[in-house]
Amino acid sequence: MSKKMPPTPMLDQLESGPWPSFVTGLKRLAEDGDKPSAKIMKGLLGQLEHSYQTRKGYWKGGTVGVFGYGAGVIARFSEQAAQFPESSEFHTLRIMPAPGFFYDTKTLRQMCDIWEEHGSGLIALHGQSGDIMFQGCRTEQVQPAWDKLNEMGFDMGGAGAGVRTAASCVGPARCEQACYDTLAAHRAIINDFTDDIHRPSLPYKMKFKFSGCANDCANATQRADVAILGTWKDDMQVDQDEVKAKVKQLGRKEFINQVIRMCPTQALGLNDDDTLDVDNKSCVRCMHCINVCTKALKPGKERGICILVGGKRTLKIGDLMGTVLVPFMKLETEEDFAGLVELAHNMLDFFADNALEHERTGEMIERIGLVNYLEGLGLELDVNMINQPRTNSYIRTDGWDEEARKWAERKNSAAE
Amino acid sequence: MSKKMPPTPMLDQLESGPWPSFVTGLKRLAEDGDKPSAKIMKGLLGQLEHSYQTRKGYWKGGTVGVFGYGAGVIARFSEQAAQFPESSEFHTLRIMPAPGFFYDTKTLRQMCDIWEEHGSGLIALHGQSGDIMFQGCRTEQVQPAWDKLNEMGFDMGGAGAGVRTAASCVGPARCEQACYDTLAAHRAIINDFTDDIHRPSLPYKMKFKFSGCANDCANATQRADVAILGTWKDDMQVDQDEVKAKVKQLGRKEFINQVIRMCPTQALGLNDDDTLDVDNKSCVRCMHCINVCTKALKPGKERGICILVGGKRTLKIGDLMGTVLVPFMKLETEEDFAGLVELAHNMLDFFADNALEHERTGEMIERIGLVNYLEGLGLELDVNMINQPRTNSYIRTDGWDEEARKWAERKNSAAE
Amino acid sequence: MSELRRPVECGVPDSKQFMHPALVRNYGQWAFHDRPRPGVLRHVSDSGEAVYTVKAGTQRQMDVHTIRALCDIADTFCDGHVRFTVRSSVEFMTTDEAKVAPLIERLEKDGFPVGGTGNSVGFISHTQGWLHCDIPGTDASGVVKALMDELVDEFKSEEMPNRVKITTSCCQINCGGQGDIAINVQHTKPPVINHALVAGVCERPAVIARCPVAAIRPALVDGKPSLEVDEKKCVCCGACYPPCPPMQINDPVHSKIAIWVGGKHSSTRSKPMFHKLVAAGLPNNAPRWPEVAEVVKKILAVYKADARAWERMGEWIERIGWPRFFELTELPFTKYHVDNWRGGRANLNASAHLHF
Amino acid sequence: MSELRRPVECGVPDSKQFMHPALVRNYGQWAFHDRPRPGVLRHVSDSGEAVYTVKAGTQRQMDVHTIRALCDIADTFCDGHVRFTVRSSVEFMTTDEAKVAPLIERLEKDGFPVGGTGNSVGFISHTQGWLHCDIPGTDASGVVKALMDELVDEFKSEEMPNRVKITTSCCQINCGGQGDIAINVQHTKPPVINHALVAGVCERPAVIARCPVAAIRPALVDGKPSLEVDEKKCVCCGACYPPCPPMQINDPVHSKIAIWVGGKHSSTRSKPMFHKLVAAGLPNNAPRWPEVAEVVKKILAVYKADARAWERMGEWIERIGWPRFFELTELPFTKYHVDNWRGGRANLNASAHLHF
Repeated sequence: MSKKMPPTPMLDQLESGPWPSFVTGLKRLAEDGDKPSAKIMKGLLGQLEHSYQTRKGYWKGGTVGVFGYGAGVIARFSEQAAQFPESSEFHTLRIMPAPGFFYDTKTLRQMCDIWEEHGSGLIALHGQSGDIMFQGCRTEQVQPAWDKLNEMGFDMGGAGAGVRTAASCVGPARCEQACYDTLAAHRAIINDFTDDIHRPSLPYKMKFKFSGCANDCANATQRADVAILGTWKDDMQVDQDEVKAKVKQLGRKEFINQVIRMCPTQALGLNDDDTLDVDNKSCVRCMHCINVCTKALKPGKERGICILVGGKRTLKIGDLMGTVLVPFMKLETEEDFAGLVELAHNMLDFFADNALEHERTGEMIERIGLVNYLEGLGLELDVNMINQPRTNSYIRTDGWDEEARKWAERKNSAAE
Repeated sequence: MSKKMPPTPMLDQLESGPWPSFVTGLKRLAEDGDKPSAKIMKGLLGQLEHSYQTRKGYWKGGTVGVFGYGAGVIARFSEQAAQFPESSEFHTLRIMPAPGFFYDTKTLRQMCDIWEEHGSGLIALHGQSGDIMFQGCRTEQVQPAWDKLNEMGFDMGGAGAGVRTAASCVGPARCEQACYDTLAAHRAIINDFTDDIHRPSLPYKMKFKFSGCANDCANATQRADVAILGTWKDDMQVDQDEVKAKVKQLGRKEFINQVIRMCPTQALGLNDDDTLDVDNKSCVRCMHCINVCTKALKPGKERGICILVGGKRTLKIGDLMGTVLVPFMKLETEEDFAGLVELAHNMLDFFADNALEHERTGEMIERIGLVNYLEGLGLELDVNMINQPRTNSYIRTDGWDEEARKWAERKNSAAE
Repeated sequence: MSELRRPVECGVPDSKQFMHPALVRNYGQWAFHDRPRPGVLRHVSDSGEAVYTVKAGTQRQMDVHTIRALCDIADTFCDGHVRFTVRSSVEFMTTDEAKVAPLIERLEKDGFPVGGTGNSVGFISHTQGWLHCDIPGTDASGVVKALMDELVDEFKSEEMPNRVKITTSCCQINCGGQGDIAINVQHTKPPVINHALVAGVCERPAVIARCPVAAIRPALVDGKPSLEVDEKKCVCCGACYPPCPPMQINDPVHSKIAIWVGGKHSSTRSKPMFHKLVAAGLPNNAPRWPEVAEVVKKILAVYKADARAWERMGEWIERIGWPRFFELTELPFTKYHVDNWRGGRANLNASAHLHF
Repeated sequence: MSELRRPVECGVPDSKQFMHPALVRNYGQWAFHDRPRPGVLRHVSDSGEAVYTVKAGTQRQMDVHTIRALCDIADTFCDGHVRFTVRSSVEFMTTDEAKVAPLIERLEKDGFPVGGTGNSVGFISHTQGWLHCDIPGTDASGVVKALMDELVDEFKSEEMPNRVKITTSCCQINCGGQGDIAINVQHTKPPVINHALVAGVCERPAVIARCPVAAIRPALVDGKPSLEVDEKKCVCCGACYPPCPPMQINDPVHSKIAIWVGGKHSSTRSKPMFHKLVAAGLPNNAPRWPEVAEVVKKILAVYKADARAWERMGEWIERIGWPRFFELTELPFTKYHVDNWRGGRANLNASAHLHF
């Protein structure tokens, strides 16, 4: 062994307890014979222990990349390089997994081998961004590691002011509630944006996330500029015999409490014969009753997506949730998918042309107003975009008749 | 008759139909022999018809008052005086009615006689402000009319940048739901503010309104700077036999729909024996179930008031609803009433000292923040003041420990 | 001239001196109430005594003859006592159940519709309008008379899902307050300025300060100090007009009527709600405003048919969703409905809650 | 040096090549699911075939040995297929019910707690912290390990009212997103500026533009161009630090931990909710953050005891009211909880809805 293990009295306290310990993993790597990863990890453990002692971080960014791409490697140089020279460079490669985070073991083992050879042996599955995070790589190893991962059929994820790696729920692969093919949509969009992922030139980042229903298991609503959620347009499917069985199982009072009373729009009633009275016109497709009664209730059959736009985290104007941009759109045929990809490109182009530096889509819409954004995209106004109409009269309405005429025309042409 | 009736073809169209017609009333006055009111009304009808023809108003304000007071007369001078000289001056006297708008006929008849002698004979019962509006008085008649009304025991209402006339619901005079004596509170406050009503010197107006429960029949929440609403602190009163009778009357499904399902905080459950399961800790005293089941349910016995502050109409930052300033306060003893009056004076003084010109209390709080307002009044923070705690992290919390200590002290001293 | 009389600063009188004796007797001792029929309330006290209240509509702006007619009725049936409601209805109280039917008959005969109780359409609260206001865009009294003629059956019955409070306001200041339906003036063109008068009549800095969108600036016009309006910024709210009458905002053609729905002051069930814009651009069509009446009646008809028991207008719409509201009322939905100020994001739909 | 290899810009691979064959067979054909026991899901397809999923926790930041151990298990029980969830749990799927029990036994034996399904406390999503981030105020991995040690029983059972999603973020940017409970750094002192470095490292106009309260202005310090902070305006958010590392915001003592509750991304029942501040000023007490753990455990215990079936944290609090939340958790309520920016009025209680 070329170097001694650094003392880590504080980190060692994170080795006890029932939950798997990342510290134990780091130490396992550091103690793994003469492998290059062992050397890096000794330095890393030393610096991390130092951080725990001083309660400060010591990484600085920088510019490290691979040939042909302008993003995807997160450079980390240590401010404590003198003290911990082995981990003075500790870059991360962001690699995009298959949608839904599916793996076979052959692939995973191959990734492990590559990372043991070229990196620290530490892999996060997955980063908050949805990437496989190959963490801890010296600058000269970045290109060879990347070459091997790319040859396996994987591509680099996004970073900086470009399109970012996406995430999606398990979707139709293993969920009866998925209202569209989240995995296919994810792949269709991301693989059409590889240029904007690898060569970022936007005002700021742009994220897509995909969830199959309103349960939003991919956390798209607040964590993506463009959240694509499954929904349906017709009546939900009810198996009244299974409803009766559920009423029997929970008891009448509890069924009222857990199902009837919790419907956010009072769309449910309990008939005296223990069947369900559904007012589909009041239903907002929130999934609650379907979640509680998985056998009895299901989304309707006319399924598709709704698109929310503008979700983001705190900087610069505070957290924003996405808001409805497209209330419903079928996503079944190749044309449907092409339409979605085209819309995504329009959104990206408008963002590129109109956002200020370091401004997210949600902030841009907040600044210019939803109506201008819609006009820019050539999308039509829909009542589902609002919680409620305006409550203040500070608006100039001298184009009212013209706008009313447009609405009537749309309604008539839709009726035809 | 000294002058002919003006032709009023447009106004005449408002004489038909089943609803009582103000036009018929105006014409009745105008045609009433040689009374001074008849003359004024002929002019008024002419000008009003002109307004209907041209779709424009023709009144200008000005300064007209009574000896000793700085407000209470709304001056109106006609821009069409040349055409309609009889009604060239058409001032209004605002007179405050008894709280709850109670009258005996002797009083009303006396008012009619006075107004027939000194004014136009037109009286609005009541203005949006809560005043009796004696409309249509020539300048020289204002003082004699006022002298007589004042001698009857009535006082002038507010106008301009002062305390305004108040309004209250029927209260304990005829409502089992009134949680405090709205009429007594109204009188206690208003009669302590007569100076600020009659000699306005505030940044802008200040209104008090009084409703006995959350139904807010006096429309206080948005229409008063200070809304005083009845509420209760203990459990609501339930007569389970009357509940059963109501379940029987409505049917079980409808009872669930109309009562259980409509509770805004799901505080109600229906037991299998048709009695009501009330979770008083979740109840927000909204009155819905009590309104539906007037015999079965009643407010609790530990009654008092909550105070909302800051309601106002559109100018200058848009409509505002009042927000909670005092979640609960008893209002039974003389000391309780004195405490309320003192608080009202503190609110007025803070407003007088801190509001900008033409700024209402709600706008001032919006500008300085609720916490500063509380500190200015020496009121303590309460969780019922908020819908929810802050959702953004843009706050400097370096006094946290000190504030936490204060809270703990208050809790401990409350527990003692 | 004799010396002027000094006022007695007496404040408001004690209500009990005017109150029906049965109310004084049972003050604060009420047990429950019910409604035997539309227009009639029965309050029962802990002592068992019952008081019947008969409620009727008035024109609010009353000539003395109308008031005396009401007094005659009160003297005949109610021992000379009478009360008005916040919405200008009149209430007659008696302990004698036998008097209720004749009292109703007399009121109806004398032209006062009996109703306004329970889940009815109440009398429309309204502002002064051309009759007395110095800044009115329309005549609220006229609009209200025209509408109540059409809605009187809903005043006299209790067939609405919940009570309906309608308000009118003659300008955008919204003196009428929040309503299930609010009928307000909405200006659509910037003020027309009489520059010759501005300097003499208006305190210019105060006028500039009133503008909610900072569209007014000082200007020299024909050598005189005046004000000018940035017409691109101006939202035509009319806030500058009261402090500066030479900035004429009212216009026979361009001052329109807008309809707002779903406001309420009460905290019953849902928290208080602001009313929301649903229709604008309606002509200020005196003397009977038929276009306004048509929209109001349509909204009421749909509400009556579709809402559930106890849902106020705004609550009903929240349940069925705004898409369905516009579908059922056949009103156009336009960009003007979308709140476009920075804080207006709160009115956007930040969820997958959708209505189809 | 040989020529550099040009990348194959392949995007994301097709998931189906990695998926368990039973999932491929029944893709989009699922009929329903249930949960036979905590940690196990059963999905039944229209064809009647059932797939069992066993879910286990990991440390997310995994050494290759851990990943290989998971692969060994997948090879033994699941034909070499495995899946990760958004929250870094690992899922093993099989059609053979008989394999479920031995699979669970093996996972537990190898140190991977089985759970995270249904109404449990899921694994805590977290950010990079001192291990890899360039702006961290704390070490999320450590906080999460310390907390999961304490919460593992709630991960392994389904005894919560609804699922609990906890997030951590190492700075105020809130990379962890909205959570039922969010554990985030909250700075309490303005940045300490190394004026000697600013000109060389920072693009000053960009830094000034990042400040949400306009508290940063250009300055000359010791003759060098630098930046200064108006400490009265500064909200200590740290937004200036990423674009300008010489504006050091992290501080061993004054960078505190705050706890937020009631956030959710889903539109299930209620619309998506932001999390709300409930506690701050907690020390950044590595390596096990006991003060943070104490508050989180207290909140969870109260939620578990008091909330009703299916109420998410934020929904429960909305029902019982914030007064009761602070009462039950015994957390102090301070002026810092009150939103004090101009639009913050939306967070005030504009109603007579009160909780006692």
